[in-house]
Amino acid sequence: MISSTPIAAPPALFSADGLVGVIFLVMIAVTIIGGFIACNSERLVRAVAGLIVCFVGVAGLYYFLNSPFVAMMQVLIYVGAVAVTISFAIMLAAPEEQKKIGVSSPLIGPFGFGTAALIAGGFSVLAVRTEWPAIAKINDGSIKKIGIQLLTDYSMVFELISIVLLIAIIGALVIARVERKN
Amino acid sequence: MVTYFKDIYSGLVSLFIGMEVTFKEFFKPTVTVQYPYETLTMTEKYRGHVELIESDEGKPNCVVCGLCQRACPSACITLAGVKPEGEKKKVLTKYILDFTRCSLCGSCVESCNFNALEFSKEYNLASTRREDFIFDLLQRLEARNK
Amino acid sequence: MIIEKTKLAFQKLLPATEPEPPAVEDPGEEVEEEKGKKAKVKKEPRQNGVIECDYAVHGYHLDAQVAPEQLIEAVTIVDEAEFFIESITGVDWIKEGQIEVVYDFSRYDFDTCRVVIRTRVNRDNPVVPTITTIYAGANWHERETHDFFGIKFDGHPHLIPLLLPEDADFHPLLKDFKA
Amino acid sequence: MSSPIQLQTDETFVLNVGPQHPATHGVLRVKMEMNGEYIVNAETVIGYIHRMHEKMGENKTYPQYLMNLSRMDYLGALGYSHGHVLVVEKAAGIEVPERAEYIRAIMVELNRIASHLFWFGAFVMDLGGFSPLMYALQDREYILDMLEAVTGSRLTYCYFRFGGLYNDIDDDFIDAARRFIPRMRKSLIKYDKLVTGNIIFRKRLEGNALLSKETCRKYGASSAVARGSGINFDVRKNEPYSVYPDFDFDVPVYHEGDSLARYMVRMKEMEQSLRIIEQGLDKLPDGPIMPKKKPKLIKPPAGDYYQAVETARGSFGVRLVSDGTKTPYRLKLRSPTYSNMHLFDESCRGMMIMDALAFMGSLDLVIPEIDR
Amino acid sequence: MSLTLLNVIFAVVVAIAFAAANAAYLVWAERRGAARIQRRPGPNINGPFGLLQPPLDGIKLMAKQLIIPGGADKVLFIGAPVLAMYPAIMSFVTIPFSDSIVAHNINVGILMIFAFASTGSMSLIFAGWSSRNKYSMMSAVRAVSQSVAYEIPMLITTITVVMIAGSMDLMEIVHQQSSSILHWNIFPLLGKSHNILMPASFLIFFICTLAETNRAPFDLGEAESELVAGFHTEYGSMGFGLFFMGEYANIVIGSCMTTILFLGGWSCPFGLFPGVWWFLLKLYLLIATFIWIRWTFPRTTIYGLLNLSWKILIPLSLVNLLLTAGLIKVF
Amino acid sequence: MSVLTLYNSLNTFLILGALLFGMGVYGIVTRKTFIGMLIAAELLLAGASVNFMAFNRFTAPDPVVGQIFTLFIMAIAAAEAAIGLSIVIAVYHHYKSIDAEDTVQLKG
Repeated sequence: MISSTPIAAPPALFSADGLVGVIFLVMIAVTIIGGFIACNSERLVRAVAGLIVCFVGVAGLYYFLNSPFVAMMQVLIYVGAVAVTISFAIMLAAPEEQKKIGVSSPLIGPFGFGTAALIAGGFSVLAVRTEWPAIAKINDGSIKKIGIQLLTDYSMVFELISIVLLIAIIGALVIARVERKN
Repeated sequence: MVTYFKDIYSGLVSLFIGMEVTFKEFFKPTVTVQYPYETLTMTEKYRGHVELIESDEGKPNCVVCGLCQRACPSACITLAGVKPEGEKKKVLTKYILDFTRCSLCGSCVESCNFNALEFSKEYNLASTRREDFIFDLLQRLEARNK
Repeated sequence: MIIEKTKLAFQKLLPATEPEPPAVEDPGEEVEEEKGKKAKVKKEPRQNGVIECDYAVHGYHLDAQVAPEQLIEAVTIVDEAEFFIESITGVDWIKEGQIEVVYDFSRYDFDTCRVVIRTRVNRDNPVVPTITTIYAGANWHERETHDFFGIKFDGHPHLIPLLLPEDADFHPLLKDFKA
Repeated sequence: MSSPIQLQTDETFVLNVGPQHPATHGVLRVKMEMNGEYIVNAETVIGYIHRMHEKMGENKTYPQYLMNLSRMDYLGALGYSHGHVLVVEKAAGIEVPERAEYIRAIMVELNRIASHLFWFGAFVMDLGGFSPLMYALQDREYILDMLEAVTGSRLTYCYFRFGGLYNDIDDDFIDAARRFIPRMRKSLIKYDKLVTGNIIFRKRLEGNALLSKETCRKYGASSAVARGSGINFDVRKNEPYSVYPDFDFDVPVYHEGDSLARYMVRMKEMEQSLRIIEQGLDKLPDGPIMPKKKPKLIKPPAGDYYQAVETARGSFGVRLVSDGTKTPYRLKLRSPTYSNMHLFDESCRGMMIMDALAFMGSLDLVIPEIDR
Repeated sequence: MSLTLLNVIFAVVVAIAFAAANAAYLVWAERRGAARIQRRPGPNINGPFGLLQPPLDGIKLMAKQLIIPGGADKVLFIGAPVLAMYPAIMSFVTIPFSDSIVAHNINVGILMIFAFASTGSMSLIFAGWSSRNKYSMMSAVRAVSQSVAYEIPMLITTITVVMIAGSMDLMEIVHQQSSSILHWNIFPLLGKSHNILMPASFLIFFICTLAETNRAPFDLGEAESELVAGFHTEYGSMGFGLFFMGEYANIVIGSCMTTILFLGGWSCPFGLFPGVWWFLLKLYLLIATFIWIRWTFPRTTIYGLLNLSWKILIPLSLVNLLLTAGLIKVF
Repeated sequence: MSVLTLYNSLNTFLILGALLFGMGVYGIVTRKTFIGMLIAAELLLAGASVNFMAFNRFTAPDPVVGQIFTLFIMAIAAAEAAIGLSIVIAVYHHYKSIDAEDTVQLKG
């Protein structure tokens, strides 16, 4: 696992630690490229592909954040379930070659970009400027601890998750149900 | 509820019975023939394309009566003969079988009253050229005699 | 017996031909008379009417010739008697300048009865009414007959070439068709 | 009644099954208008290998045309030849020796089993099981070997002649046939275990493509399609021809009308065919295989003749219109699959494509026989 | 951290090699097995017992041109076969073949395998969608509904094993079964698995594995009698080859999981010489069963398949889960 | 601080989270179809999750809470996707379009 003590000297590129750093950089690149595709590509299916790439990258980030469990859950839920659902919906609902160019205002692109840049930049500046205090850990955050906490201190969250999912399933069924003629 | 489990059970059993059958077959010897490496001999009555029958003197039995030509439904036989001076019978000079059109029905052999035609036992005829299947039966007869 | 019943129904449909001698025949004599009768038929075209034929010779029991306008009624008779459709075909009688459309019907029953309904139309303008409204299965048979003989089935829902190429405008089974 | 496929709407799309498609066993094309997996409308397009057999019949003499009939259906050729020779014999008044008739019946039944075996294999292969095809082909090869030894060819036999047969059968054949019967019975039990009892197979076919008696009648369906819908119709029983009245056999009839019923009918039919072969071998009389007096040139008297026979695929009819010359004036071939296939357009509506193709498989299609 | 990650990189390379070799030779085994069942010899010309057939096939596939149909989405069309292969390779990283042969044993190994297995269906969707072929599209829709439907009972049954073992660590699960054949999870009453329902769990898991790997009788995605070749109808050359390899690699993963979860991993049934040999033996026996099943049964229908999942497997696995939980609590 | 040790710095993750969030916002604003918006919303959520996980790793005393929150977000995202997409399909059945602008007549 990732050691929490900061490494004093920067590692050489071809040392073991250096390679770990390279892999982290790859993960960042994967995340950003994936996100870029997801919000920019014209075809929705490609956007889903971008989303998958992005989420695999995010899962990698989680792995670097000492949490393989959440990383795997990320892949399982987002790639295995959400992305599949979205692409399923695209196949069901989106007619091929559905492109209506120029319907919306031409300003929407720059405006969107401006807003996004402002928000992202603001957050980044805020993050860099703030001094985040490090507090000593009281446990190791292992999956066992997650399980115990989830069923004791955070049982409310657990219950909420189950209720939300149940409602979502039923709601989805009710909304999308189409009576088959004949 | 009972039928639900009964269905599952009987379904599973039927699957295992099927698997037993294929399992037994697995250990039985193979039945196929590895074609280019092994071949079968054709049965006696196998109807291949026709060949001329020769008489004892090595001449074809054919008397150029043309019955086979007329009997052929796809008109794939052309034959010609000459009548040499002083002979009773005609002598065959040309017997062409256009195998590209032949449907191996055997009408020619059946129509022949002079025991001049027989079926060959050749079955793996293949070529990329059409001309290869225009057989000159007289030539083939000579080739066989060599 | 279904033969009698069907025959009666046909006779009701074709009353005009009823009194004529060939309509009712003694099956026993027919075998001997076969050859002579055929020769006769050739000379003078057969009148509309129903004949009971010898099954052993011809392979069918009833032979009804109707006018094209009576066709629907005739087919309704066999439909009500629960016949199934065997086939529809044509015969080109080029010498007489006519095309005959032949409908074969039979029964699933052990009370066997094969009925042939024929109708003759002019060769120049062969039009008969469709029976697809009665027998859905006549659809392809009629399309096929249209392909081969150029007979138009009036009211057919989808009369395009079935067996011949889509753009075929020839009718190969006409006697004057030379490939 | 099939109607032309209209332009597709937003909801539906047109799927072309064939002319080259693994499910169609030949060049058959079905234009299907689909709504997702469901078929809204279907139009069968046939005729890709149409050869105009009927015109050939008008241009050739009777013996010349004889081999054409065995090329109509490459799986059950003998049945079709049988119909043709019977109608010509009937028209020309040729007597057939009894031995020839018996041999004909035996051969036709063997051919029927061969055809059904191939159908069985192909049908199960349509449903995704491949091994039964191979087992079926093994048994079929046995039959083909027997037939080849007698007729000289494996598929397009042209074995029957007007008035008799091309070859007499010998003791080898009789021995082989006698050995074949128990072997085939054992195989049928194997197929029962492997396929018929299989839960996946049954679930797929039970209730699939229900055909009513009325539909069968309106379309003129025959063979297992009709018998699977509770119609007791078999030309061998209803209009006995040849020596079939001498045999004791049953016509399997199932009343469910689904694909499983059609399947069961054919499987039981094989057993009945075995019975016929057994009896035929027992009763086989001695004697010639060709009639003593046979006209040199076959010229049936002018007239209209019809003969129906039960082939492997159903009631096959030949209508011969003779004008007294050596060639037929008109020769109509009523092919059974033509009528059986015609059902498909109407009946497959609203079905899922998997079920429709299982249904198509259960119809036992041989495309050259539809297209003629 | 650093060493394990290097280990992982090394393991990925080995996994690719292992998956490729397995895929190639499983094709051979499948063809030979099918041939034996059907009483044919199968590929037997190239090399002894036709053993050179797979590499020759590979060369043939690689030499062919990859034809991209007009109107296809090129990026996805090329990307889909790659996506088909990678979950299998990723999964190999965490599978322990024996005490020492494991690339990187993470404590949520089961989860990792399921996570990557669940991404496999994306490749089918992309392949189906990008080929611009109606058959491919229908196949993709089928494949997705199938994999979604069977993931659920599969996960639920796996949870029963996880409950008994008390761990998601694959090593740990095997260690708990290693004393003798009677301690294997499939056999009830002894060891840690008090659960008499374990054979049922095994059966459900096995059926789900069949369905998840798109194997007959659940190979609806490529139902060749109606959808021609399903999602890979338009693929030739190595695109097809990768799909093929992906399919077989998935089978290997599925069998590995079954071996680890139920059949005691690398432990010997008699307590003798535990090692990777036993693992491979069990693995290939399971794969042989896969092949055997494929050549025995016809294909199910899409609704039959979904009915089996939703009406039989999911209720049964839920009941199984509850009873197992109860049994663990009681004993 | 080398570029190779970025993974040990909280700021890296925070900036990444912000970037993902920004992409999400951009996507939601510019996308015209419901599905596109949904994809962008997933990006938003991912950005938030990355932040949670980063704080969980670097600053929080109890490293379980962040993970539980991330799991919660995942569940919400899955539910959102399910509901959102079923709405999309229902809307598509009604309007034959998944464009947001085509469905302005959608009233309460």
